[in-house]
Formats: sequence, C-alpha cells, structure tokens
Amino acid sequence: MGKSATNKLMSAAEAVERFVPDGAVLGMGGQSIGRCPMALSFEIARQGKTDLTVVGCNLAMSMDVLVGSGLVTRTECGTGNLERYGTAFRWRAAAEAGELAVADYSHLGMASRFLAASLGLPFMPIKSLLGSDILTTKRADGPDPDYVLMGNPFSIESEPVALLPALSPDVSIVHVQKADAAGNFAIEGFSTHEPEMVKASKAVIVSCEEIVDPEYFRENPGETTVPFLFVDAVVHQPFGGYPTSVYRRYEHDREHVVEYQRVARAGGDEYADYLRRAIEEPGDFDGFLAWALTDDKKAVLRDEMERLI
Amino acid sequence: MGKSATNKLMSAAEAVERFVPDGAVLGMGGQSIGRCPMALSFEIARQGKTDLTVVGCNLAMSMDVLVGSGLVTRTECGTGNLERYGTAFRWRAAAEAGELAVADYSHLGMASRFLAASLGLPFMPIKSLLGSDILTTKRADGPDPDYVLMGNPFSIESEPVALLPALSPDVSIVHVQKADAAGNFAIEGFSTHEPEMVKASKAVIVSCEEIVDPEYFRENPGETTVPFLFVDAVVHQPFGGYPTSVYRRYEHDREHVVEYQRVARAGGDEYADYLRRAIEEPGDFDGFLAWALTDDKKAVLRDEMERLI
Amino acid sequence: MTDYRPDELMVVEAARHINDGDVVLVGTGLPMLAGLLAQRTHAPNMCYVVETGPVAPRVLPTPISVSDPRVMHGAVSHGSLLSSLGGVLQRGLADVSFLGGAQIDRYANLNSTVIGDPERPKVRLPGSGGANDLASHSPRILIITRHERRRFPERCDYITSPGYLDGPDARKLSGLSVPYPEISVITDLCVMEIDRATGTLGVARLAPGVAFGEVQEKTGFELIRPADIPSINPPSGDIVELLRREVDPGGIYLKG
Amino acid sequence: MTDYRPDELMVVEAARHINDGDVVLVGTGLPMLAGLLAQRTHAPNMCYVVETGPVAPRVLPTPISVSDPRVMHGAVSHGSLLSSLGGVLQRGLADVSFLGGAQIDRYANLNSTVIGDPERPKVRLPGSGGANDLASHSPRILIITRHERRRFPERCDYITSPGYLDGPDARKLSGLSVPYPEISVITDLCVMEIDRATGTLGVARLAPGVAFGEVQEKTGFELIRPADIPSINPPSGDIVELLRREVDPGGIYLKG
Repeated sequence: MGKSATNKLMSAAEAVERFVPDGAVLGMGGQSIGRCPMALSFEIARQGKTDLTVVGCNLAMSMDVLVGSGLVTRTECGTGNLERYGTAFRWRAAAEAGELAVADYSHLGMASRFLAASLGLPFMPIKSLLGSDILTTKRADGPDPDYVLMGNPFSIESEPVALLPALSPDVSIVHVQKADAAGNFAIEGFSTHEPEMVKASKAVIVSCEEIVDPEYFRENPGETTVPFLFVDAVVHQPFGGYPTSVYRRYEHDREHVVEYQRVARAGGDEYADYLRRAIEEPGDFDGFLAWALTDDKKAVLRDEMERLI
Repeated sequence: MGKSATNKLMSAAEAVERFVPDGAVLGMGGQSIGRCPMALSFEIARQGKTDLTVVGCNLAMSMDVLVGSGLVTRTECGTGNLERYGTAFRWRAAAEAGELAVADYSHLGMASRFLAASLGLPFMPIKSLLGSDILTTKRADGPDPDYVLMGNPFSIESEPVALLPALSPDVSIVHVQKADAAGNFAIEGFSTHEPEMVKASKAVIVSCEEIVDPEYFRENPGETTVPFLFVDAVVHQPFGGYPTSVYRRYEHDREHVVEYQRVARAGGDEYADYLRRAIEEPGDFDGFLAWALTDDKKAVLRDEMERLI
Repeated sequence: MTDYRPDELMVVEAARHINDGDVVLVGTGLPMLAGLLAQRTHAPNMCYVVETGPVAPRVLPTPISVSDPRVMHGAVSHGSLLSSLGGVLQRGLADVSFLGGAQIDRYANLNSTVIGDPERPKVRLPGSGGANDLASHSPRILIITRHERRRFPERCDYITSPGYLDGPDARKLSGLSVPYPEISVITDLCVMEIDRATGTLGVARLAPGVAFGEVQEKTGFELIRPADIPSINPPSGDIVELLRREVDPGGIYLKG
Repeated sequence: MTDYRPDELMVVEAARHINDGDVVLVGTGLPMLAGLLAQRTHAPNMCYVVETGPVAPRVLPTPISVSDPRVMHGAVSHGSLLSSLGGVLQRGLADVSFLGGAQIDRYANLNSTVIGDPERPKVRLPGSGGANDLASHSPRILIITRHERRRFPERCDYITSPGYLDGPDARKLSGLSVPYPEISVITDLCVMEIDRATGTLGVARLAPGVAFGEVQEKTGFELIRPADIPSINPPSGDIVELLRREVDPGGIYLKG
C-alpha cells in the first residue's frame, strides 16, 4: 500500500488539483527563509483551495500567502517567523483579528507528532512543553484531548511525561534539490521536519530544482532522503523555493523578502496588489519568476550561495 | 555534555580496557553475517570482561563468542541467528542449560527501545508484540515493569498500545566502513539498529575499515551517519568485521563461518580450542587475521563483494 | 506433465499470492525465491522491502541473509531496521509479508522462540527477529513450510508471531492494527487459509495427487474442510525452468 | 579606556559564559555573535549545534537565519530538527542554550507567544520555535536582552519557555529533566542570575557605571539584591576590535 514507482512527473497545477482538496490538513516543508515550497504554495493560492489547516515547524512566507489569501482556518506549528525579517505578518494579523486559530507547539513537539505518524504510532512522548502555557492552554482530557499527561511507569520516582497525538497531514508539500520521476528525492543540507512529515503524510507533492535520471538514486542510495513509496507527485520547478534559499543552489532574495514583508505588514490594497501581481496574473510560477527575477539576479543569487558552501 | 572532537584513535585493547567495565550492558551492532563488530568482540573476550548483558537486534557470532567464553549473563535481542548457517549455538546451549537469561523482543521492539533512549525519552509506544507471548511472558506491573499496556488516549475506540522502556547501553561496539579520528563515522549500506543504539549509548567504541581525513566529513556531511558527539573511541581495524561481510569492502567468509558453527554446535574441547586459537593465542585481531586468512583469501572476499555491488 | 519438486511447487504457488505493485516484506530462502519469481513473471512492479532497510532492490540470486549484499543491489535506499519495520511496516505500507516458524497452530500463530516451557526451554530457537512485527502489521501473510505433523500442533508452545491468537476477534481486542489479515500457509501438500468466521485454518487447495485425509493426518489440529477443494495448479515447464535457471541458479534453496 | 557599545558589552559578557568544549544550542543575532567570539578566544573547542540540525559548523559571519547556509558551513553533519532538538538536546547532550523573548519574568520564564489574553491576543508574537525545547533541556540558559521595564513584567502573559515557573522546585514537579538549570540574563545594565533558593532572579553583576537602583527601576518585579555586586569587566580593545572586524564585520547585528 505504499505508492508505486510509476512516473509521477506533472505540473504544479495538476498536482495541486489532484492532491490538495479543500479542507485539507496541509503539511508544509521549509524553515524561515530556507527551502520553502513557494511554487506549490503559490499554486494552492492560485487555485483557491480553502479551509486549510497548515501544519509544520517554522512556517513563513509560503504559509503567510495562504493566510493572506484567506484560505487558512488554522495553523499548528512552532513559529510563524522570518527571523531578522520579522513575524509572518498576515498570519499575525489574522491571529490578532480572531480569524485564524493558532495551535502552538515547540519545534520538537511538532517533529515528535510527525515522527509518531511516520512510524504508525498513535502518539509520541515528549519531555519538552512540561510546565509551560503551550500545554496549559490546551485540553488534557475529554474524548479528543490535545495532549495527555502521565507518570513515567518505568520510574519509581514521580516523573510526568506528556504524550502528543500523531499528526498525519492529508497532503504535504516540500521543495527539494533532487528528485526522480518515481518520487525518490534528496534534501541537501539541513532537512528540518520534512523527512518525518513526508513519511507521516497520506499524500505528498515534491517540487524540485533538478530531475535526476531513474538510475541516479539506485547508484547513490545513500543520498535518498525519502524513497518513492511515500510520494504521489513530482513537479520540476527550478527556483521553486524562490525567494527563499535552496542550499547549494541559490541564496534567498533579500530584496524580495523585504518587499513581501513590507506589503504583508501593510495589508489592505498593497498586499492584494502583491497577490495579484505575484500569483494571479502570472498564471504559473515561471510567470511569477519572470516578473520577480531577472537572469542577472538569478546568477547573483547562485553566486552568493556558491561562496557560502 | 556531548563528547568532544578530540583525537580518539586508540587500539582495540585500550578502548575495551577504558570503556567496557565488567557488568556492562553492551550494545552490539551488525546483523547476522553482516558487519558484526568482530575485532571489538574478540578483544572483550580476550580481556575477559564478565557479567555482560548483550543487547542488539540480530545478534550472531560476535555475541556467540562472548557467551561461549562464559562472559554473558543475559541477552536482550530480536534473535540469535546466522540464518542459513543456523542458530547462534553457544547462545542456544547456554539458554537451554539455564546459564543465560534471554529476554526476547522483536527487532522493532529493540529498535524502538533504542530510539526512545536516543531521543532522551523514558519509553516508546509500539503496536507490534500485542497478543504475543513476547509480552505475556514479561512483567507488566510492579515498580520496574518490562512493559506497560495502556489504551490509546487519543482514540475514542478502545485501542491497546504497548509501551517499552528506553534502553541505554553502558557501551556500544560497532564496526563501520569509515570514521575519522574525532569519531564521526559513516555506515554504508543498511544500518540495522546502529544509528539509534549508538545515539542511545553512554559510551561508544567504533572500529572501522578506513580512517578518513579530519576534513572528510566536513566536506561530505551527507555521508555522516553519526557525528563525533556520541563517540568515545575509534579503532582502525581493516577486516575488523571478518568473517562477516562489510558492504562495499568484502564478502563474509563462508568457510570460516561454517567452521565456527561446527565447533560452536559441538562445544566442549573443540570450541575451547577455537577460542584458544582465534582469540587467546593471537594476542590481537591482526594476529587472528594472520591465522585465519591468507592474502589470497582477502583478495577473493574483496572480489566477491565487488561483483555484488 | 512437467517434472517439478515439492519445494518448487511451494515457491510457484507462493508467487501466485503476490500481486503486481505489492510492497512485499521478505527475508531469504523460499520466500525470497517466490518474490523473485513473481517479479520475473506477473508482478514486475512488486516492491521488495527487506527488514534490514533496503527498498526496491534488484535482488541478485541467491541471497542467504538479510545482510547479504545481494539484497541491497540496486536499491533506491538502504535504510535501517527502524525505517523498514517502523517506517514502512508499522506505518501500514506493506501489502504482504512472508513468515516461517517451527510451529504453526490452528489459529496460524507461529512459534520461532522456544520448544517446551519458555522458562526451561527444551529447544531454544532463534527468536522473533522481525517476524512478530511482520505478523502484527501485514494485511496478507504468507507462510511456506514443509507439511510435517510436529510442525502443526494444536497450540504453539509460545506465540512468537500472532496469527488469530485464539479466536476471530482476538487480534482486534489485543490492539493489533491489522485485525483481520489474510493468512495462507503453503506446504508441499496443500494451501491452508484462515477462515475469518472462526479464525482457524482450513484447506483451500490440495497439491496434485494429495487427498484431504493425508493432510489432516499430518496436521495436529482439526482442519476446516470445505465441500470442494480445488487443486494447486502445477507449474508449467517454462516456470520451472525460470526458477532453476534464473531465480536460484546455484540450487542454494531448491536442492533435489 | 576602551570605547564599546552596550550591545558589544552584552556579547562579550555572554561569551564569557561559554566554556571550552561546551555544546551550545544557538540561533542567530547577538547569541550567535557571543558564540563566535568565544570560539575565537577562550573556547576554540566549543561545538555549535543549530536547531535546524547542523553539528559543529564553522559558521561564516554573519548568519541572519537558522536556515542560512552560513550556519551549515563546514558542519560535520547537517541533520534535522529531530536530530538536534531530540537527539542532542532532549537526549541531554547540550551544555548551554541561548534564548530570548518579549517578556522575562521574576522566575526567568520567557514569553515569545502572545501579549494579552492568549485567546484574544493583543499582539501575536512568533511563538516558541525551538525555544521551549532549549529552555526545557539545557543545564545552562543564557538570555541576552536590552533592559527595558516592559520586557520584565512581574509575570509573563504566557509562559512559552520555562524558567523556574513559579518556585524553586516547580520544574522538577512538572517533570522537566533539567530541574535546576543555571539561568543568566545579560542586559545592557547588568547580569541577572537565578537564585536557586527562591527560583527568582537577582542581580549578579552591574555594567560599568550602572547602579542597582537604575536596574530595579527598569524592572517590573523586585530583584534580589546581594550585599556586594561586582561590575561586569569591560572588554579590552582587542576584543572589541575582533568583534567588529571578524565576528560581525558587516555590522549586521552590532550597529551603532
């Protein structure tokens, strides 16, 4: 009942149409300004998939555009944050306006929930969160608790442990460096929460910088982060993480991120105008890239990365 | 409180002397006739470290020689087995004679216990083992239970789940392809239960086929199976997994394994003679290799592996 | 009529139980041969997962261990015990698993741990390995074994790997995620299958020339006996040829 | 006397809290600069672990994100959130963690989640990220922040990351594996440390030229006041030079 090794290459439009239903629990890869699934997120916004629950660890711009597009009712994550570039502002505004339910966890909390589901387990113990309001603001009882506190039954001393329920996204989106048509893929550099989240998900869409030959991973099995068994769709989208960075490929685009944060903070017409120009009008991600990024700029971002690795 | 990136290169004799106390819970890497830590195990037998509890998944010859040397009081594992070559016969004989306590688990049960300890957790849930005598023959209550049964608190339906206690070996021994002097190491091919077991252990001794340059893993961080933080001693021992196979380096030595199984099954003087000639008299593992293996045979085993990868 | 040996019939019949596209958890021995045969005939997209970790290897004949480099050949990832037994099997991605054991009882429970009292073993067997995990999490379970009465006791001395435990709903009550797996036991005399109403084994097919009475006589518990029991189709000459030439060319497992 | 800025004093003082050989969990900003400074001076064997996964990177100045390629440079492994926060931190291998927050209260609890009622936030802050994990599992916790009264309320609106919660034994009672961590809050006015007897903050050192009264005035809760409070040693000219030239050469975080 794993996914077969068939040819899963398709456009972002087809992948989102087929695998992202309205109301989905949407797992999101990437972290802060690194390797966010921008092309796939923009396509979800373009298709107006609604009533989404977005889950992940450090959610940033790829989550923020979905919230800013009015498509998200709930997030479960560690943080909504671009670090030096500020909070995810549409997310913050929606939370402050009471339009968005935000379920807070620590990063390890979220990673543990994905780990549980990736191993077919109903829950995972954790020793973080204890004593904090991340737990006290949640329900510990009833038929569908957010968490459970128990004593460690293997300790003679009294030792509370928290159990967090497994989290299995309906569909996850990730952007990676290399994939083959069957869905084997490789993440280079840090892999955030993605290996566990992807293996926990009912469906997975992977976009990638580079499609490799079907024999590539069979010749380099040590590079495979996740085998094809978990993957439903493969989208070839160079610069698909832009304007965030993709390790070994290109640096993030400071100017674009700063401009996004400016309009996201401003909201209103300025933000609507960004969505129109970045997502609606271009029709697809290559159209967005053509609007946002010159060839010269591409070369600069590649060079900047080259100097840092 | 991780281990530092100092120079940890030393002889097997020194490593065992320093890091394997009598009475230790000894984590053992390898599986069946693949990548077993033979050099380190032989050294433990040579030094006569006693009252050992040997833990792992598919324990085979490297465990069997310790049992056959009278040094083991207990094993916790999935199986004592060389597959086509038969059971681990000294282990079997000791169990049948009532001289050895054998705690049975499934492989996933053992891997889950190591996973728990590797993440600093007191236990791990598991959905294997339920209904089987692997559980019913163990204690589920009292101050120090072997396992605990609980209902899944996140399910409305009644759904039993087993909890297994974390297992943190006092010291683990593994044999791998590549390591550097600081203890960063790479396993090539399947990695059995070793990544979790090593990260769960209070001390770790790694023997390796090849010592790589201190810059190697910094240049190839994707190859690192475990970073130096977990490792105490690095032993350079080519053919240190002999007579088991080491992926990409050499095939197992069928003749030696068959001969070992013959004397292990026979026991008595024949077995004592093997221990004397293989472990005591040679003084160290190079001595054993000189007795067991000609240069021609080494070349044959390397060639056989070359043809299979 | 094709000339074939009992082990060959067992392998051929087991291969028929594998569907194209199945994710198959398998060790070595006859089960591995059945997988290789299925892959070379009707199930080219069958995907091996080996308990040691390898996913979708192009297995070279004839591996004798799950640590054998032959089961890693051409794999798309090498993995670990945790990734295969936790991340694929317990995660619910396996279709079929192969199992074996020294004892198989009425409820298709398997014993590979101990003969006699577990506290004072008469014979200490190798133990579960991954077998309990495979039996716990597989929707379909295949068991290949020679049909000898001592192998089929009324009740296993020790349940290493759960079949239907002691009744039709016992798996569900004990919390196993796959409450009602299909279980087929393929022997040189017959194919037995679990009857879901009782959770016990019955004879589904008989080997050519074998009568139910012979099977029952060599079985330590009473077998469910349907009114009509079809025969196992004997293999074609081509298939036997393929088996001997390509699947186990050295006759490692298919000796005389 | 050396000319230095308040942020530079904070970074220098924080660096002094890192010992050679420490495993340090660190994000970006001033904490990262403190780590880099320590590594270039008295703690060459300090080992960075970044929450995103990298172990022992040779960090290039000046990273602005934990996803920055500069924090992966020369790492011995790249890892994941699970390997760093679970496999190193919760596993108990960290020595020191750096934390920050919009609010720090008497018990050194930190709030980076929400100002006002969590159900109806006045200001929604970014949230925990890995901060709760760092605070839960680190034997030593360092907090660098500007000293402003609004940052030091009597009680955090929301405890994102546990300090001593509400008393000396509260961490132990709630099950945290590190029941009694050392916690130091390094501001431009002083260094505060947790008093283990009460679980509350007191002033341990004062910045040159600063009096206790000024610190208390800018703090929303009553601070423990020892009889004698030594001064923070001002940095040497060499150190300030190193900081400006090598640690943050672009002045990304150490602006005027």
